[in-house]
Amino acid sequence: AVAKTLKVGVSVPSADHGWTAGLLWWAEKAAADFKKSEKDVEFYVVAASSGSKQVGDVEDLMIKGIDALVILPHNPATLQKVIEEAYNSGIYTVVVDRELETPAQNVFIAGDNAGLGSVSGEWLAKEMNGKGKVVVIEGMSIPINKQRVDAFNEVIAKHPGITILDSQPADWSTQKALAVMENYLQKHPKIDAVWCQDDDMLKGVMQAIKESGRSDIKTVLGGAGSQDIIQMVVAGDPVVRATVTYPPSMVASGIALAITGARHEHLGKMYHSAPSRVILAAELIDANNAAEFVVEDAAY
Amino acid sequence: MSEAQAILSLENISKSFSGVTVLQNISVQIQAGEVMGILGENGAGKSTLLKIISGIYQRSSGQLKIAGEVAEINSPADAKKLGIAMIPQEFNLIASLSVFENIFLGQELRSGPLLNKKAMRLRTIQLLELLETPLSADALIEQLSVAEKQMVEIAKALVNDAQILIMDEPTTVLTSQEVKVLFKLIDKLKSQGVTILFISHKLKEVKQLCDRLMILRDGDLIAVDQVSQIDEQDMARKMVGRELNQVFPSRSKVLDNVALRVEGLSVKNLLNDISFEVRQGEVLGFGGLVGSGRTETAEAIMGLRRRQQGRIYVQQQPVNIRNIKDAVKHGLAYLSEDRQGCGLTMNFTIPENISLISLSNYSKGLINHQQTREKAQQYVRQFDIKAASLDTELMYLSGGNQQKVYLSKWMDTQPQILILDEPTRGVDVNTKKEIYHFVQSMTEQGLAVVVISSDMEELIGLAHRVLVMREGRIQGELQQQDLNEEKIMFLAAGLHGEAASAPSLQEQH
Amino acid sequence: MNEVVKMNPKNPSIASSSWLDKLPKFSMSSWAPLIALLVLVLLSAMASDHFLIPRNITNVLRQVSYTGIIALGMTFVIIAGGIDLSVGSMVALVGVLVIMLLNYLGDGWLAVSIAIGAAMVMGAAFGALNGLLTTKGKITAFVATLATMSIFRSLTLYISDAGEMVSQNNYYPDIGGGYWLGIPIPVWLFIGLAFLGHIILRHTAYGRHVCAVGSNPKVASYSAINVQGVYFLTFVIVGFTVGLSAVMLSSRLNSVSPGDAGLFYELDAIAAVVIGGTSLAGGKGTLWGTVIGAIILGIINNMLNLMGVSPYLQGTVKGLVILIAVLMQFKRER
Amino acid sequence: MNEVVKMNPKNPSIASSSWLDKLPKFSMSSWAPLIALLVLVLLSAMASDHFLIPRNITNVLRQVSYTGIIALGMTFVIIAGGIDLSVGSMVALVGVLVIMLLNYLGDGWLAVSIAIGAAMVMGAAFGALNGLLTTKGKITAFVATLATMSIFRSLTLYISDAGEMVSQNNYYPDIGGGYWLGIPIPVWLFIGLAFLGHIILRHTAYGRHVCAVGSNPKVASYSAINVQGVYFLTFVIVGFTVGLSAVMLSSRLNSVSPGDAGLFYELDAIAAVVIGGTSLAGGKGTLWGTVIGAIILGIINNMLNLMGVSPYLQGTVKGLVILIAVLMQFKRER
Ligand SMILES: Nc1ncnc2c1ncn2[C@@H]1O[C@H](COP(=O)(O)OP(=O)(O)OP(=O)(O)O)[C@@H](O)[C@H]1O
Ligand SMILES: Nc1ncnc2c1ncn2[C@@H]1O[C@H](COP(=O)(O)OP(=O)(O)OP(=O)(O)O)[C@@H](O)[C@H]1O
Ligand SMILES: O[C@@H]1[C@@H](O)[C@H](O)OC[C@H]1O
Ligand SMILES: [Mg+2]
Ligand SMILES: [Mg+2]
Repeated sequence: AVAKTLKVGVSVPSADHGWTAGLLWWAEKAAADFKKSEKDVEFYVVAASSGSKQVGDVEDLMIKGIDALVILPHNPATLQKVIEEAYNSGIYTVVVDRELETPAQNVFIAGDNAGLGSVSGEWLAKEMNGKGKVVVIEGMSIPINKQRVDAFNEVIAKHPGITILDSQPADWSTQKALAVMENYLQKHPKIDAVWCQDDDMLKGVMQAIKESGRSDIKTVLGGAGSQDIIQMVVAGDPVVRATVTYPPSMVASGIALAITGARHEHLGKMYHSAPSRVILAAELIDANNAAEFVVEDAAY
Repeated sequence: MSEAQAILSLENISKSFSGVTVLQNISVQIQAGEVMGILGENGAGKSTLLKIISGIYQRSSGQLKIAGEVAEINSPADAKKLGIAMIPQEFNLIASLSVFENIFLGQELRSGPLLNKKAMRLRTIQLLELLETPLSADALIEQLSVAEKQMVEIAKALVNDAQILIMDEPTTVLTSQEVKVLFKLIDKLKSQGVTILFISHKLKEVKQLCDRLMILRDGDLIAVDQVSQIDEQDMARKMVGRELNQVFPSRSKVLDNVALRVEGLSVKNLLNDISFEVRQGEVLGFGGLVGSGRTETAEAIMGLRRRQQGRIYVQQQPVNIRNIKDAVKHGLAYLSEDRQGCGLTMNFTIPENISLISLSNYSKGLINHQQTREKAQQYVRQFDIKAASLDTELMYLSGGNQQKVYLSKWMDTQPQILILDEPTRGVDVNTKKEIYHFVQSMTEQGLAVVVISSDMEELIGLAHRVLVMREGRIQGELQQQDLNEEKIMFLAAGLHGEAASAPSLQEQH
Repeated sequence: MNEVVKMNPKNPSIASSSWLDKLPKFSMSSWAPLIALLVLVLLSAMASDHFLIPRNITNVLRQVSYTGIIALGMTFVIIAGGIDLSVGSMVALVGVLVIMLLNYLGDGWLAVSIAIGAAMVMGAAFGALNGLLTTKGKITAFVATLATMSIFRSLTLYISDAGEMVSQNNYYPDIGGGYWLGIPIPVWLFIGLAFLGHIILRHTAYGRHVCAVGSNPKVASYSAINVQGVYFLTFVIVGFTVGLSAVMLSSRLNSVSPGDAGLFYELDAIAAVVIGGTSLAGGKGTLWGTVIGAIILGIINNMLNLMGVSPYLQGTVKGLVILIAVLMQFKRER
Repeated sequence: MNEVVKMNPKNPSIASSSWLDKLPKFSMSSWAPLIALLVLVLLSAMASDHFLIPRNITNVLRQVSYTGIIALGMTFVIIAGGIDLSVGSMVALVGVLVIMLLNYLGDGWLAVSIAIGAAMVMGAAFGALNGLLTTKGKITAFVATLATMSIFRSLTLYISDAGEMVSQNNYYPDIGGGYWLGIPIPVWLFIGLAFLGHIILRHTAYGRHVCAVGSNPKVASYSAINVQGVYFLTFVIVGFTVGLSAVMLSSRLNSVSPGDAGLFYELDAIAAVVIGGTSLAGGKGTLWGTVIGAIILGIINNMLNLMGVSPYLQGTVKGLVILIAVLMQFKRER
């Protein structure tokens, strides 16, 4: 029998900020790579500006008769039903990053959000020697943000010498982070460190600090591991000395898992096909290991 | 006459707009079934008074009684409930709706929750028949001529069998034929006991139509007279407050120089082979019925309409007028008949309007505001424009004063050839006289003037020659010595030499 | 704009009563949306084998029904000379409140019915708020609803603590996810409302008044029309349709995500209305045009996905198709 | 709406040339934006000790300058009776192109100057595209720019491959991040452009024509004004301001992120114009009003952060302040 073409649908949120841009970049890169390396695969990559648009995207992909679906849901509850529909109709389903309330997938792959918060908290606490003043810039008001902030706060709470002066959202946007940081700098005459959980926002923060001419801020920690920031760490920036991974390339691994799983192949040297849950570690990137994380051309 | 009999009595009605008094203690009793004329110069407060009665404005003080009962009229809806209908001075029709939809706007006939279009259409056809207006009930308003719109307005006011019918200059845009029909209708309504309040600047009309008249001047009630006891001369004197002599000036001398020549002008579906010339110092009149194409002729000359054929010569030189800018450059000016729709920017001040076309004369890079104001002030004095201040926006001026601003706006382009389309529409006798004298002084200076008018008296009194148009063609030409209403009407109606059957206003009443 | 062009070479003023006059009058420009739709369907059917699959058609129709239903209400607002930018956030707010109510009421059909009723009432009430701001408050509709857009979204986040709201009711999903005679329920509702709206707009005095108010409020008020009342009510109408759309959406998904539900719906709804031939200047428009406009937008999205257009370029294609659809209408006004 | 009321009690005699007449005339409604601003400043100063710190003031001014500059151009478009929804995406597109150009040109001041010139040209060109669609294409501005909004954003993503564009030029950041006499450069530009715009609008024939076209295009065309040309040019103007704003923004961060640069700028710019007292109906407006409108919006954002208002409720407060600012204007028109 001739091997049937494997149709893989990939649905992601549109590139509305750096990380999602990276996501789309990685999805397209993986599609291109696998088209070369694998026989008989086809990819349909779609990006949605909102959760309800994404519901339509998945419906459309199903019309195209996909065999596998790799999806990073805009918001899990909104996508729950349509992912269920896909999964129940026999489509091999990989959910990325944002977990469904009621599992309806073959594989879930994500970064470690709580881990990102706690690794960040621990590193920062160590760098501050357990005392000082921190301001926090949060992401968009979705569960991921809450998991990270909660975990961070929990770690910091163990260090009574550290106070969190302020914690406001900037939606993972450079521009908004810049404005929020400018205001922090006005409001708080002394700040020792900033935690902003996303490297895009970190750029806005750095700009605000630079313009204010203030030198009290000794440490700024972002997150998710954008290429620009990794480069800064490699270059030995005195303030930006680390970041914590939350890689958008998880979607590429999701696609790999979908191909493996849908074809019932073994995963790498494992004795099994794709596992049902893959959590990518929140890794600390600092001067010691930064060079390993550099990817040429990546969008994030 | 006792007060109890009065269908409408006004008691000390005053109105001011933010401190500016425009009506002062107006008291008058109007009897059922009478036709009350209202006279006054532009801005005297006529429209304001009628708007108070019909609920568009609220009085500042005083009270209104309907059939002896104190009436609170706070909106047009209140007025309607009390049996008051109004035909406003400016058009009040919805362009995108059809004739019958406009006539029944706000007073739709229904069957259950749904509209009864059939009944409304039928009623409309009846009304239009009554008005002898050959209009389709389904025609869209935006496709109608000014006069046709006016007939729709009249039909709209008639729908409700109002007790009191208010008409604010209903005849300004009508030709004599339509005016005749309207007057017949007013007579009929009157005989049914309907009370009519009637504003007009045409004194002859008032004389013919009204039982009594009231004269306003600067917001004061000057007189209430029995029409039979007052002649036009007196009316004018009371309005203006002084003697008014010689409405039409003597004609100036026509020079040999042809200022404008039009040859074989055609516009698709509208105009056919229009040719004529005007000399310097000459006033050329254009007569004709509604829709005969006079406005189109002017617009085609000015480059506002695409010409199919035709050549235009200015001062003997052929000119290529592709748009109105070219026309202005060649010294042409065109005062449109539709001053609100085409003429004036209503939220601009007086100087801003006057300098709009001639702005380049006031600006070398930057506008010299002082100069525009001084110039505007000059026109305000010359034409006696009444407004709160130079900086009043045009929407707050009375109709006649708007017209004067419009005329100033074109004069400020220093034209050589002036085309005036219904120049005295809605203008009071005194202003009319001023405009006529102004036209004369322009021709004295060698300007050529084209006057398009539905007011035959105006054509007769002003023009050296009159061209009469009919269905997009020039039907005939009348020299000054041959000018009279009958001859114009014959040509306009396309009836050659049947003088006996000519309709005449005078015969009617 | 510069030149006065007569669109209709017939002499309109003569009472010719030929049978031609009795036909409803359609100019090229009022047929345009329908023609654009047909062309698009044809092209789509040629471009993709999947397009005409019945399931795809019902999918597309369901996808457009959420904004389509709102676009119907929006048509009234726009014809009356207004605009409502708050509809998207209002969907989220009503959606969240409905699910909270549903979870409070517990399981069963009764709870569902009450919730639907409540959604309509809440939508109408929020619409009334916009109506008050624009009439009593005399604030331009654009600004008033820009402000309430921000307010509604923020209240949604506040009430729900930014967390997604999931309904516990087992019957609720049957509303938005259900089918009747093979056609999704939201689609039935869309069609039914379009029909009802058409009757109101064309065949009732209120509809006539909406056109008059949008065309010239001063004239309308001289005609003894309660301008403020008519205008106000259009906002209530669009609020009402928002309420229904919120029910369809939240029941289809059995959840509402406060930050994202209804995002950009205002743009899609307005685009549908305008592609359907209703002028933003107000005064005239049709509901069937809006239905067609909504479907055109839906087909564009669908085809972009079916044809696998690069996600980066989808926006370009979508923009171009909107331009072409509107260019076909040879619109006179700005 | 119902009643035309004259707001300005004055002596009806026109011939009076008292010194009072020589003063520029301000009605309550044209003072309103300024009063709203003063009240807001007062409240802010009372609510937060940090508010009046000079550095905070310059921060706020710089934060508003990006959308403020665009709002100036937008004022022209709106007065002429149009609207431009594409400005946000256009910022991103110009920004990305400028950085690409800059990286192509290499380091140094010359490269920066060329890039700035190119940004102005590109902005004007994209604006001209909108202008063509609305004049030659006769598409309503709202729809035309809704379509180009989508097209510009999509092209931005396509060109940049959705990745953040970072400039290699070492001088570029000095433009948007620099200061002159203690005031940020974008703020100088904002003020300078506002002044220039004011001159054009109030004191040149073109400005007068813009008002006339917006007030009544037919009257304007009968007054020998090239209506299409005037309208077209307003889009070029706003495009030009977008180009400058894109330079200020991208040089400040020395980078542009294609997906989110300029996001929602159209709403902020339009809100600034309208809060500043310019009517969306067209025909009149002022640039100093727009400046005030932009600053009001900036202060709101600033205060919400300084006071630590719950992020969920920020939208509510912002919406309410907009409503209050506009309510103060007692606007007549819709
Ligand atoms: N809404 C308004 N606001 C301010 N002033 C007004 C308003 N309406 C009318 N006026 C002023 O009131 C005065 C009377 O105006 P009105 O329209 O009643 O005059 P009129 O007698 O009807 O004149 P015309 O014969 O020119 O129509 C004028 O000076 C006019 O400028
Ligand atoms: N924009 C238009 N669309 C359709 N028909 C029009 C339009 N403008 C004018 N017409 C028609 O063209 C004909 C000429 O009208 P117009 O009013 O210009 O003539 P006129 O001789 O100037 O008469 P009037 O005495 O009314 O000024 C009329 O039948 C009118 O209905
Ligand atoms: O978009 C988000 C990204 O910005 C953040 O850093 O990680 C989680 C993502 O969902
Ligand atoms: Mg009057
Ligand atoms: Mg005419």
